[in-house]
Amino acid sequence: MKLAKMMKPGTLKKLSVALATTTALGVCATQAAAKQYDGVTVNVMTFTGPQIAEPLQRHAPKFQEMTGAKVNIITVPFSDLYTKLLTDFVTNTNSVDAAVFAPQWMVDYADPGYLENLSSRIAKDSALEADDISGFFRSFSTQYQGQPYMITLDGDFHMVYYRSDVLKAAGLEPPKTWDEYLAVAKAVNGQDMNGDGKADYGSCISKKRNAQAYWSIMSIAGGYLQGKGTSQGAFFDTKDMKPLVNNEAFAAALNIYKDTSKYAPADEINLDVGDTRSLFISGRCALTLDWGDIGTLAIDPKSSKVIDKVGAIALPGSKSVLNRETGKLEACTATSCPHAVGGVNRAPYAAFGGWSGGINASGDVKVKNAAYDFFSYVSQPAQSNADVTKGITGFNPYRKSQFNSIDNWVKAGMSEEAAKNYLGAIKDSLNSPNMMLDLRIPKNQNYQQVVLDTAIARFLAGEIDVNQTMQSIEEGWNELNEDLGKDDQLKLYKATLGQK
Amino acid sequence: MSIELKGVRKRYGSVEVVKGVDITVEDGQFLVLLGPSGCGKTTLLRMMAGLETVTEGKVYITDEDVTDVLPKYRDIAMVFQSYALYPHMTVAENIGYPLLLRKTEESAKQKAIVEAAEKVHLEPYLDRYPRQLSGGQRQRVALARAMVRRPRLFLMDEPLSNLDAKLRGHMRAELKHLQKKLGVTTVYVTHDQIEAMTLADKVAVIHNGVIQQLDTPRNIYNDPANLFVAGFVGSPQMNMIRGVIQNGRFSSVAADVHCQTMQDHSDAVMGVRPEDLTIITDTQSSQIGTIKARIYSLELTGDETIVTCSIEDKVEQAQIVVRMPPDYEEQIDAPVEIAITSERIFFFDDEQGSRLRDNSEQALVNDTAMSAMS
Amino acid sequence: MLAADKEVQRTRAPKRKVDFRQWLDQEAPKLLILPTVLIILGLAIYPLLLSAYLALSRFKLVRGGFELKYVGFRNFEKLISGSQQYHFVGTLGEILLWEWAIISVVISGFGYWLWRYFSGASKKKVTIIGSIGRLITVAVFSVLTILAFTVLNDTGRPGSLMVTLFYVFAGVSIQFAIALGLALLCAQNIRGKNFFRMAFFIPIMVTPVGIAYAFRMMMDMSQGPFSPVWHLLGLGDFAWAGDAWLARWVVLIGDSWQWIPFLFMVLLAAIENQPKEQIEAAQLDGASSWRVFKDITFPAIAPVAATAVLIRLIEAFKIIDLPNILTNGGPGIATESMTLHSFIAWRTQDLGGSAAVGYSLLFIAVVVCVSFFNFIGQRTAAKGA
Amino acid sequence: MQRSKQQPKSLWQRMWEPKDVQSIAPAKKVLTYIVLIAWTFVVLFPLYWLFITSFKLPIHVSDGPFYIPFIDFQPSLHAWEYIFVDLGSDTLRPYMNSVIIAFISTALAVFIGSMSAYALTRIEYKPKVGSIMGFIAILGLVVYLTVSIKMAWQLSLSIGGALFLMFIFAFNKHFKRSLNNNDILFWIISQRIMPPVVSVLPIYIMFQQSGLLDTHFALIVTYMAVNLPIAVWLMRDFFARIPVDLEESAMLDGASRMRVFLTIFMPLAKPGLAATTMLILILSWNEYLLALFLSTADAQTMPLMVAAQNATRGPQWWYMSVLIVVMIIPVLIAAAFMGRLISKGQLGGAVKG
Repeated sequence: MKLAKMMKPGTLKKLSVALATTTALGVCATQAAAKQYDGVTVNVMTFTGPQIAEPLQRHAPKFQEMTGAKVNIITVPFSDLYTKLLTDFVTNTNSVDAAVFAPQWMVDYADPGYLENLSSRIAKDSALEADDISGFFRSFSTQYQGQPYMITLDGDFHMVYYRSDVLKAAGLEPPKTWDEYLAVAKAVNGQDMNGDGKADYGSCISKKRNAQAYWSIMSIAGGYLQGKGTSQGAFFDTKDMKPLVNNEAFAAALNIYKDTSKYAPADEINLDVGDTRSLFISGRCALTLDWGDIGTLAIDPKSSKVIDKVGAIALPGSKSVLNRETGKLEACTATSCPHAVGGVNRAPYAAFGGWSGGINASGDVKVKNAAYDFFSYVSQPAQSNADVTKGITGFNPYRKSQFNSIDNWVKAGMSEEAAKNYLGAIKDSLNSPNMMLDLRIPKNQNYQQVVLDTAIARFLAGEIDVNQTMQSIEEGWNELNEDLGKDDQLKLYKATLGQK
Repeated sequence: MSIELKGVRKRYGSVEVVKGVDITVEDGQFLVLLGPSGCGKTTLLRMMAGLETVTEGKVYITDEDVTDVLPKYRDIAMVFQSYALYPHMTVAENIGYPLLLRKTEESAKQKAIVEAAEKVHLEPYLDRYPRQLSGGQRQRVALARAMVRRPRLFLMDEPLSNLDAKLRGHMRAELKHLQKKLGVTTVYVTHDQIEAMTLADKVAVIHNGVIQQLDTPRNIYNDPANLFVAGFVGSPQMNMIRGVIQNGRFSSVAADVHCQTMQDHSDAVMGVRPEDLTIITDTQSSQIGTIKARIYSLELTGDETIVTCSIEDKVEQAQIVVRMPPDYEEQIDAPVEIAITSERIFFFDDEQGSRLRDNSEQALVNDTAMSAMS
Repeated sequence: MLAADKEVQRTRAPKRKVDFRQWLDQEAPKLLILPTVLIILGLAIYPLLLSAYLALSRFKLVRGGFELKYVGFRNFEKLISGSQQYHFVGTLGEILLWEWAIISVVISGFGYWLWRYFSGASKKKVTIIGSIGRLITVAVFSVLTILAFTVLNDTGRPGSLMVTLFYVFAGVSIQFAIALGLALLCAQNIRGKNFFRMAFFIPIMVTPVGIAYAFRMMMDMSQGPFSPVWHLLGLGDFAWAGDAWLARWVVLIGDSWQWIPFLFMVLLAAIENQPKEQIEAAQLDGASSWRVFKDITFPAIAPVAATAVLIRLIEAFKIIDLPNILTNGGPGIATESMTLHSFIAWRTQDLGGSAAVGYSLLFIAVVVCVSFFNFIGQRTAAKGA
Repeated sequence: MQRSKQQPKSLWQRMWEPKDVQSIAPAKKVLTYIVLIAWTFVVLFPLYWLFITSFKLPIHVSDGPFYIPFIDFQPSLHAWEYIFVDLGSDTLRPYMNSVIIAFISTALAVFIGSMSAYALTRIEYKPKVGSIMGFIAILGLVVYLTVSIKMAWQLSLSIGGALFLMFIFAFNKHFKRSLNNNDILFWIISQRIMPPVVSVLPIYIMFQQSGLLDTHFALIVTYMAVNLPIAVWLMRDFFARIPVDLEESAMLDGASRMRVFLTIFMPLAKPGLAATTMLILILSWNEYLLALFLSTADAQTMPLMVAAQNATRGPQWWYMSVLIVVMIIPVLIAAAFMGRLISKGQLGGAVKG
């Protein structure tokens, strides 16, 4: 039923003619291969939905109809997905033929050779319209050491969302710097924003430990740490792999991060990203820091109370930036922040990189081909352009065509203005020359999810102060560098930034 | 201290287990409640202790109405059938527990413990735990615990029933001695009529929640009030033969007995104790009456031979038991004639179980009852 | 009669020829226990040894697979004195003078206990195993005492070790106290006894993951069922999750909710099993209900209680679902138990570190449980038998 | 001895003292009921809340709290529909898995555990310290060979087995010290102390090597192993209370040990069996960590389903509640069934130290 609704011809008609023809071609191409996959079963693992798993489950029967390949979607809890996959690969169990996971993890899977290199398949696949996929996803997020190992299904970017109605009523502009963010949060905190008579909050940021909170601190720190463009990197000094976490810039970010709690729900420290999302769409927060999901969730009439009241902007920045020689924070200049706009240095954080599909290298060729064709099918504009407008899919836009076709979004329930605003924020982030890249070196989980996350959690809980926090992160990262070989890590780190 | 029950009844739902009991136990007296299991005797005792509520009637201890008084205020000591020793306490701690509760001074307590232990010969075992003691020793601990605080009243619920026969005999003597020495009013429950006979100043025979007879052991034995008492007291049991009283003779299929003073009665039961019977040879004869029987079995107990004979009764095959000298011998199934050697014959109504008496006997009974009381 | 007996013998005689059956019967002692021994060897001892190896190595992914590098006790060093010290042991604070005084009293208490044993004052036979056991017990408990004072004062912070011990000791004592209280109330002669008994047993049937989520709902100060109460008390905007001790207590409440039923059922059964006459004897002797409980009932149920507590202790050391779901171990690392610590390390492929935490937990749990079993469980059992 | 007459009781006394031994003091009775009813609330309220949450729309949760269906909020079956219609077989499969795995592993654990418990109460074992040490050393060697030298596990295992047999025959005579039944018992129960995190990876590798990962078999065997100690421990106490005469008379009648165990001990220990079964059933029914690793799709169990409802969109309280509520049902039924077998006081007897 859902499928039928999704494939409504009306949706297709709205697409550009060019798109329509390529889609048709794509379907034909896969249909031609139908006989090839009869009797093939592909086990695809992802985390328990409905997000991500829902569109996969929905597309699977249609795909089987076209190609004969049966696709089983296996779901495990999000927090266990990484280990589950790794154990499966490492022990040669190979019960998983393909998986949809965070591209950041790819490093740990691709480096030992568990993932299939997809370059030749992508090259031959015209239906995927790889060129339509935004460059960041195509040539950074899904690649490891210059080779593509994954297919993007979802675009993810950290952005700041604000309640346009609340800010307008208060006569405030969306924040451009983190100081302004605090000021806005402070100004509107305590107002009733959803008409239930209860005081609501200025800012809601997910800060729960062992969840996805560790991205937030880097989103804040980005503007302070990285001024000279994407290739400068924000995690380590590319000279000597010195962690950039024990300096005035990081201290400033930590303080901002902690200060946002003043205008937040008291139990913010125990809110994970799901909690802050439901708070925001039930109209209880004026500002939040999140991925693209809020844009589509906010237009879901079943749960949202803030339809058409949400605005999005690329991450705020800072007017001063770190001098890596001295460790001091210095006001932006043309040399230190060449990309600053209006004196504000922004470093939009490509956190997470969007859910993408990767294929187990040790599988049967037929299975691998089928898995590839399935991911390609889901990612093709015909499918994905509709999926990204629905909150339940968890898919956020990642194709150029998706950013350009406002119609599609209006159809899904966004006002034209809101759609422009939302897509604009994503585009701004994507197109920023000072975009901040995610950490993509081996064991990045340990750097971020263990060392960084634990230290930040302890900092927020008041267990340790700013200096202790920075020291603890620096020590932890240095220890990991030593363990894994500092030079190797540096080489890989520079490679991910495009430095030689 | 005396204890008195007035019209006491106990009902559990619709079942009445004690049906209006009046008992008075005088100061220093040893009363035994005797009856088969389930007759209500334990319930009666527990009502005295306050461990059961009284449905109807009153309980007095030295003229004080204690019907609604909690057990802990009654100042009563009780010895349970299972002894109810505290397994985690040593013998000394067990004995001393009632004193501990009374916050007796430590030295006085120790003295009292030793004294109580001496009385029951337990001094060497004071540091042991109950599980390290034999049955008799445990029983004595329970006794010592009851005695140690000098209660107004001792209640004992079949305290000897878990002991072997030899020990039971020994403890019986000890108990009687102690009770007399301490002079504490005692109520004792048992189903063993030998215990009742040997220990009691007075015995209350209870059946179906009703006192059948309350009297001295001697009177209970020699002058049972009804068929139940007659049958329950005495070992071996009293022999019962069903028959008819007519014209001063009691006759049955096998028996023929003189009873001049008795009035005619068509459904009578004659009771005669085994010691009042003897097996006679053809040449002997009885003044009172004879019974024809066959030998069923012979049991030599040492000082006598218990002879069980089968007889034809009015209704069915019955057995009667005769006590004979130890040298008596006879073949099984041999026909014999049994003579009644004593005037101590009792007649009961077969249906009601009530005693059939003639007028003169009635007067005699009253006389002896009076003399026993005084 | 005798003839018939012979018949039976004769019919049985041919049975002896079935050798297999006879062999089976002869070997029954071994065969009866063999499955258990094999299963435990295969699924407990073998994994344990393999994990021991893991605890002493570093797991690393390499091209084409993984590599285990032997690193000696580095994983343990890291936990006890290295970069994970704050996480496992805790942040060490300064011990004040009066705290030293308490510590020395406690430790001299342990010393006295040892002295009594070795000097023969406790009337126990001195054996090698007994001595070693007691020395280990005293050493572990002394270290834990000092540690408790070090990390639980204002300047220090407990790590997963002390948090686990808090869950175990505070949790088990609270659960025992409540369960005992409820069991005593339920053992009374009251109406509706069976209803209460059934209702009180239900929580143990709920899956721990579910309990954790249910308590997240319960403890939601703004949308939870009790939010009007919190608002009324002026606590509407208050967050337990932000306060380390409150968060720990919330975890403890959830754990207690689940496990009180187990202790309740066991204790209730024990109380009802107790001979009534002992209580009546004490009542006649004039004991108040408190005295009856203290002197008679409690000693009588002590052996059962000790075993139930031991089972509970064993399970309590493994607490993971509640802190994991309620707080993810937060705020900071405040609610992280050792099992969760191990699990989190495991999740990020720090297999060596994870195994090291697991082994430390195993060691402490064994010392605590064995000490409890030998020095408390045995004593109550001996007295109560 | 002089004793005062009974004093008239004050109101305070009358409140705190029972009228007679069969009743409870009025004040105490009131307090008892207050406490019991309060605790009933503590116990049942979270369950009630789960139950009504399963009928709530997301909006009812985020706008909450709402307490009473139809009055506070209009209940909706959307969550039940999602779980049972939309997910359909995806719910049913883990549900059936849970039922199969929990019940079979419980039955096996109780049976095998009872067997050993019977043996430990009635037969005296004297394992030699030497052979145990030898065995552990050889097991260690096997682990070393497999992990460090990367020898095939089959090969290293057979080397170990051969060495052990040689050892047993050659050296066993020289070791005098032996252990007793209590040592064995404590060894068995100590296996329960081990946190599952420590052993899950080796177990995973074991099943992976044998190709049994993500099968019912793997989970059944593992649950059986972790619960076996409890079964042995509890059942031993039940058996210890069965008089020895019973089996001796049966053995004189010519019954084999196994027969005695099956026809005399098991039926006599029915209440104990029921109590033990109940406890183990609850433990395996609710197990999460081991299931997480040993199952992928085919053998996934319900606790995983519940945990999985915490998605990136926030915990899906309504779905979760449905799952938790339906998860209690089989255990409740089992409890009601077992409850009839567990006569008063048996569970208490079960754990007598």
